[in-house]
Amino acid sequence: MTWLLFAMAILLLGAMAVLLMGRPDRNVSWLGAGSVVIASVLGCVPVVQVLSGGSVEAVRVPWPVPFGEFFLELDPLTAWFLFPTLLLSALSAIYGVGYLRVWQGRRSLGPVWFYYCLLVLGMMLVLLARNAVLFLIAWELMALASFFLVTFEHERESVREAGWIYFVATHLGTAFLLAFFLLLGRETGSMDFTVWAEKGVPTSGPASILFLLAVIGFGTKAGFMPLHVWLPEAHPAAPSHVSALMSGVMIKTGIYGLLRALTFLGRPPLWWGWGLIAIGLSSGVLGVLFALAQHDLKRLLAYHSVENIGIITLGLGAGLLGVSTGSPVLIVLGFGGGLLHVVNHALFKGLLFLGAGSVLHGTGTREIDHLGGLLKRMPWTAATFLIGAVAISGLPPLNGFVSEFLIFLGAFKGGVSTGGAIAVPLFALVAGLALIGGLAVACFTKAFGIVFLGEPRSEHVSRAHEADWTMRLPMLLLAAGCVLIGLFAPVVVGSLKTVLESLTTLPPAVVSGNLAATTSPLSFVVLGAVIFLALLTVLVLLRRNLLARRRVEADVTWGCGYAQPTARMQYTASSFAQPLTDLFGLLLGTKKKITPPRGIFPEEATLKTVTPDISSEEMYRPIFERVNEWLSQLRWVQHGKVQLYVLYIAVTLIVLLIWGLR
Amino acid sequence: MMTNLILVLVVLTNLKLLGSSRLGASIRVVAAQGVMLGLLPVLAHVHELSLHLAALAVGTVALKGVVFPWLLFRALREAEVTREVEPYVGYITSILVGLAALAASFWLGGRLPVSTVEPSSLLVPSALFSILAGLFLIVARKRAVNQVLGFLVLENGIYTFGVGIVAETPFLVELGVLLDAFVAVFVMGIAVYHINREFDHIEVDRLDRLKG
Amino acid sequence: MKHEALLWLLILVPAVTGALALRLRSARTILGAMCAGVGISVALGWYVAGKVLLSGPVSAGAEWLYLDALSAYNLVVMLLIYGLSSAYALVYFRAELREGHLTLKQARLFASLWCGALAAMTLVFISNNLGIMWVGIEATTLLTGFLICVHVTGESLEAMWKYILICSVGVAFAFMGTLLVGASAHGLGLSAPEVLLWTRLQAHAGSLNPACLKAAFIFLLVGYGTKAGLAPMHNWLPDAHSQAPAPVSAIFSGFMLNTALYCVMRYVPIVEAGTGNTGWGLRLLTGFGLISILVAAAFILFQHDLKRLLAYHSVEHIGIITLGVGLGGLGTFAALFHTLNHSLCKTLAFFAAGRLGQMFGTHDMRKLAGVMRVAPVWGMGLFGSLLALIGVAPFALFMSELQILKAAVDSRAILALVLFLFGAGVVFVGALGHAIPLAWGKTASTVQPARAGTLETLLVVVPLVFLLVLGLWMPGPLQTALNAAADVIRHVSPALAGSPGGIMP
Amino acid sequence: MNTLSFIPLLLALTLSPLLPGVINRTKAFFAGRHGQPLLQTYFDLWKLLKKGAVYSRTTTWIFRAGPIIGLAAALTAGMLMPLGKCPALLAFPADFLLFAGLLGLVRFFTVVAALDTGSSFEGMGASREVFFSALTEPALFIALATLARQTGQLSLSTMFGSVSNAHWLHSGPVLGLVVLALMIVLLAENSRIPVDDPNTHLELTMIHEVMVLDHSGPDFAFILYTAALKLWMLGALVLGVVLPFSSGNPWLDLALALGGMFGLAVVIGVVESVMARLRLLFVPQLLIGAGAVAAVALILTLR
Repeated sequence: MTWLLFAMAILLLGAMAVLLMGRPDRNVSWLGAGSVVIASVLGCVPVVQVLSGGSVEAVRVPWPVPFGEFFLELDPLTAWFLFPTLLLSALSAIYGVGYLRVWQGRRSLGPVWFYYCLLVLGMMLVLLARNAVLFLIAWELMALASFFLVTFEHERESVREAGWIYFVATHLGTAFLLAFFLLLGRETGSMDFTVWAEKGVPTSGPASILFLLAVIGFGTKAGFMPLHVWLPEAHPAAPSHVSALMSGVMIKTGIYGLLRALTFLGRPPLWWGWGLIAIGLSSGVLGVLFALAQHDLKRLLAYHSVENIGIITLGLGAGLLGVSTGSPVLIVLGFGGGLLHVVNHALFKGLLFLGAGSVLHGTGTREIDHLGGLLKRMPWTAATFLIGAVAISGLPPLNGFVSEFLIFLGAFKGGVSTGGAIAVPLFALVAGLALIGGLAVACFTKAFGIVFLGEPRSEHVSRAHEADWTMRLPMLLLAAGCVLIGLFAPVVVGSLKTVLESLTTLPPAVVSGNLAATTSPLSFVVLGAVIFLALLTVLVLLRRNLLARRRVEADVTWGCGYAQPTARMQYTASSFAQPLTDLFGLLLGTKKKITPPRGIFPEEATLKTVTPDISSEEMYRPIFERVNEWLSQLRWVQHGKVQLYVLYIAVTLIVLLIWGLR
Repeated sequence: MMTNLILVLVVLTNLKLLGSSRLGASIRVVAAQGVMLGLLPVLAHVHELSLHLAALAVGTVALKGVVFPWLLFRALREAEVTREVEPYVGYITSILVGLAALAASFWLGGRLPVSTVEPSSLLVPSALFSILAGLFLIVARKRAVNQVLGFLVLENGIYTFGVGIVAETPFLVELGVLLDAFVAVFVMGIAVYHINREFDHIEVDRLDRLKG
Repeated sequence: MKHEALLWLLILVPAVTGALALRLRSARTILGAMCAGVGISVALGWYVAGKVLLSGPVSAGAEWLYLDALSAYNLVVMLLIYGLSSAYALVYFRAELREGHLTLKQARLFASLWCGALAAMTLVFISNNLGIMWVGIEATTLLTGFLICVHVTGESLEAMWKYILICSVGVAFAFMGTLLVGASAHGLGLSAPEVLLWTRLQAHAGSLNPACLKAAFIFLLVGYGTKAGLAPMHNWLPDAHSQAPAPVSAIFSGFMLNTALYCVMRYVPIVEAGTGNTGWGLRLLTGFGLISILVAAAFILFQHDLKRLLAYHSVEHIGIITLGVGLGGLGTFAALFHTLNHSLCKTLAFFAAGRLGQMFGTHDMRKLAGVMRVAPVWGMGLFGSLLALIGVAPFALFMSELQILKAAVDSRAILALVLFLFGAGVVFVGALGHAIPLAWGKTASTVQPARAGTLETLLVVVPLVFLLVLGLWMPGPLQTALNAAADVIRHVSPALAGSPGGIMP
Repeated sequence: MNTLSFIPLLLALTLSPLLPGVINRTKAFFAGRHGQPLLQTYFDLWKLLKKGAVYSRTTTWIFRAGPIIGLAAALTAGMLMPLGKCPALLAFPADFLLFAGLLGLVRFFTVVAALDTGSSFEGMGASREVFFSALTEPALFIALATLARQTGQLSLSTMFGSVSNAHWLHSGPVLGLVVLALMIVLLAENSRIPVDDPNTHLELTMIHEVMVLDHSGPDFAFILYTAALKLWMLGALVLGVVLPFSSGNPWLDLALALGGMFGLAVVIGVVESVMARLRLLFVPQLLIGAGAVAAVALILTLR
């Protein structure tokens, strides 16, 4: 734990230092990034220690704040979430050095790095805190820091708007958490997580209310479907390395919180599992559908975060069903799959956001339909982005496939043997996950294909240049991570053992038994992957030999006889996704603005599509408007006539007198 | 005996105020009311008449009977107004409301178990009635002067209550109260004067620029 | 004996300074003298209050003057605010002198009234006699009345008129209540000088006449509540706050409201004991608190004038404090803590609003935008204080509100919890919507950036740091002080004494 | 794994190009033509492997990688697919997940390779490909789920191994529905009529064919072979459900399975001869229908 305390101290010092240092920005960046990297390295030591079965003593320091205690503990669950957090924080920090260079001189970079360090610190504290007050403070610190990071480019109206939405969403979420923690505190007479975990809530107690509060509160941060509105706003607005951090790990603190909360709430009734699966399905399917309809690259990725949170939630839901029916298979595979996907998503979503960042950095636009042919100009970014895309589509041999494999396997194993009440949701999960997979492939073939392949669609591309090494290195490492987890799946899954033991109350033997039942097929999967790669090399060589002695020419793309194909003729992101968006048009409510070609020699024809977020349009806007109207009724109270003001006082007095003396 | 007589008179003066539109008349009525109330403590404790009671009576009469009217008349002269412009509530209605308020104050007075020094069933109700009447004046009239008057009536009501019930109210407190009342009216007078000079009218309902 | 002298001095020093101010010849010297006088009384007051908080109540003048933990705590906060505001007044009026907006006459008026108000408020805190306490409040009202229109304009006059009229009426009710309290003590054989002494009444609280006491409390709550700005008696407040010069607004919402609320708190234990500890009075307080929060929320949502926005924030926070007291137990503790936090935060906000208003020449938030660029220091002050006001951690206000919420949950007042969270949520949505453009919006080209001097920077940084520190760390002394003060309100009745509000066991 | 389990792979590798031939001959027979030789696909492959290649200047390494990755994935998938009662080379719980994943990989790279050319036609084909496959995926999984539920097995080999007459007798309709769903999946995945018409040459209507317009030489050979393998494997998938009975002798079973496979090819041929290609608008309905059919089957098993 001393390591972690050191890490946090370094973060704090780094934050202060960058704030005080001011110019020159170059050194500021290095100072900020450096402190984050060092902190992460230090932090990883105990994390690895715990994940490999060791244990780290907790820190309990009295903290003179009512009901507060500076109580940090590193149990396997925390460690599991802390690892990707530290990793991605460090990599994004390195990336940030290069990414922020554009602003040097135009803007003091001190604050950015200050808030970046605070954000990392906040996330660490959230994961480590074992006292409700400390947790809440850390939670709010995290929100505040990320708010200031999101509003980095606050000259832009849209960014300010996004900042507002983000902060409002996260704060309203916190309101539910306040209720959650305080109610728990009342039920148990303590604000101490360990006490809560031991005592739990008597089933007579308001367990279900607490569950709902936790789902709403933490779900807002995680981005469950109806509560996700802030993601597609905040992620595009934030600087890309921050988007990577937020989408990669910050939203996972919501998942962490939900898991933590579940450990307090005792044996769950069946409907909790159903609820989580329902949430997972809606988030997953709708998330990927909305992503499909976007043509802003970062917005698209943001919606994919919603989708992946959905997948994780599906895992948790399956696990929860397992808990309430006492089926270890479901528990291990469900929670295991969910947890593994947390890490995987951190890797490939981080990677993809960094890639999107380099594209933005190089071309100055996030509009997919203005890009194209970038692969030639930014080969590294393209290659890594491709790996990320394959991984997030859940295709072998990369890591995305592994976690989804676990969840699928769990669902199948559970569904084959159990009764309808369990089997139905599980098979719904299977179908949904399959659909999600198919749509994800559609979405990322689009994203990668339109952005990096084909011919440039606008002059933005001509300016494009490959990112410098500070930006390439993190992407390469993350891509490597995706491949490695794919190839060493059994090992990684094995390392879930300690986590699952601490999370669930299952005896170690059961956990390891069920994990073994998973790792054996996984080893086959890996075998398959190896064979695949072997065949790949063989075929490459074969092709080389075949073509070696023959004529290989280059020409224009075959336009089916059309002599002058132009870049404008290419398929765009919108047209690529059009069949699917039309099919699901009812859900998406895509708005089209068309000027169709007219006459024999049409001058111009345009198509403009916007897909506003359904829940913010259909749900929040109406609610806010209703509340507005309702409250604005009160405004006549303050009409400026002093006589009536006095009248209020008189009436209040008389009414109270009559009430009091009746 | 005398007490009751005075109290009845107070009630009647209140009703008169509710009914009258001429500001000058209202000021005189309030002055009269002030004088009567000034005498009230003396009459209430004829037997143990003490120095501080006497002093208090003198002070009260001087203030409520002389100084306040003078201040208000000055304000009137500044503003060159003599009558209330059409009020929110007409005079007949006002009197009816007044009677209702009287009933209400009797009810409340009944519920309020205070043992008066000089037992009089009228004391508490009439005090409450003055308070309500004062409030009503403030709410229902438009001229600033009328609001000052309303405030004075309200003060009178509380004063009635004070002298009638807590005979032992420390002298210092009484003094402070009187002083405050004086300053209040003084301040209001100045305010009226300023308002008149700034807007050349003293109709409060037209002071509604600040809202929302 | 020594304390007696000090207590008297507490009132005399500002009074004398005020009188002196009327004699001086130049505006600068006047302001200087004013600050000196305030400084002295701050020193005195803190010394005495410290003594009290460490070693029990002191009384003087045949018990007419009395200082216990509750009043001492309030006195400390009040003097802190007054000190800051006086320093700020220098900054603020120096700017006005430069533009020649401030005549000698106005300066004299301001200084004397400023000191007079200080004397009056001090009187409120140190008087044991409820009548004198009332006199103090009334005096405050009348003295501050003129402060609103140091610059005589149509609006300021209108605001002053409303303020004077409404508050006089309200305070008159408060006096009625005071009398009724006295009446309820009838037949306890208390002699004339004793009958309105808080200590005496509190000693006999159990045997007071309940019906009388209830009526009394209603009158007091409505009366002092008017002065404290509880809805629906708050209507004077936005006008007065928006029209008064910034230092005055700071004092108004920084501590004058709390002074009135303090008077109500004084009566809470008596009433509770008198009505048999049924929580009758507390329910009233809770109700007023919640109504104030909701009403304020509605108006914050649609506000365009910065100072009015802040005024409505005051209504909200006074409501929160009242709610806390109404919840009792931990709530009382938290409410007192919140008093300090809110006062600090709100004064800072008004400081910033005032200076920025001078720079932009308006308080209309549709024109007043992008302050972070124009004036980084004051901009930070405004944005920071606004964030703190809407309950963003790790500022201290988050902490106190958290404890009040806890009090609500622990006493199973779920409705209060829900309404509070709803109100706070609306406030957050609305106020943040104002704050972001304020901080970063598009600035009109006419405004030229202004550098902030050391004093100004200090005036911004000190409160902010203070709030941050208090949010993350509550010093032991403060905690004991708060507990002592809270116990004054709640110790009488076991029904009130909830969890100690100390560190968790 | 015994030597026997290599057989399905070997058969797939060697005989899969025969299937298109069989289909074409059937169609030719219906059309009353003589038709192309049975081994046409082999000839094509041979010819293409000997040719050089023409690449568009637009294209990048992705375009060249597409066919290779596709073939590699298809070959790997071949190891997972049993033939009738004869287990696959690699059989493990939920191996069908890997199988589906690999097919997905094939699709992914076919599509990006198509987009690499920047041709609007290929873009269109790619768009339709992902569109339809996104819809077939759930159908496939629900069908497999039903099978798993029916047989209580989680590996393709064991599933097919344990499908018996008893199953057909006991819950024939369920299996029938599953077969139907899988059949539609097969037709869609291999872009046959009624979803797509492999031998039309009107680009606007094509899906798979149009995606590979620019490929030539060995690359195209790889693609053809991949397609043939895909057809074979999905055929085997259907076959596994259809063939319930196992004589004790594995070789006999294999022969039977082979017969079945070519029978299936004939059936496909018949379907292609008697049906017209659906309008693109109706394809989604067909595929969702397949999903619905599978779902019905699942519900029937669950009740």
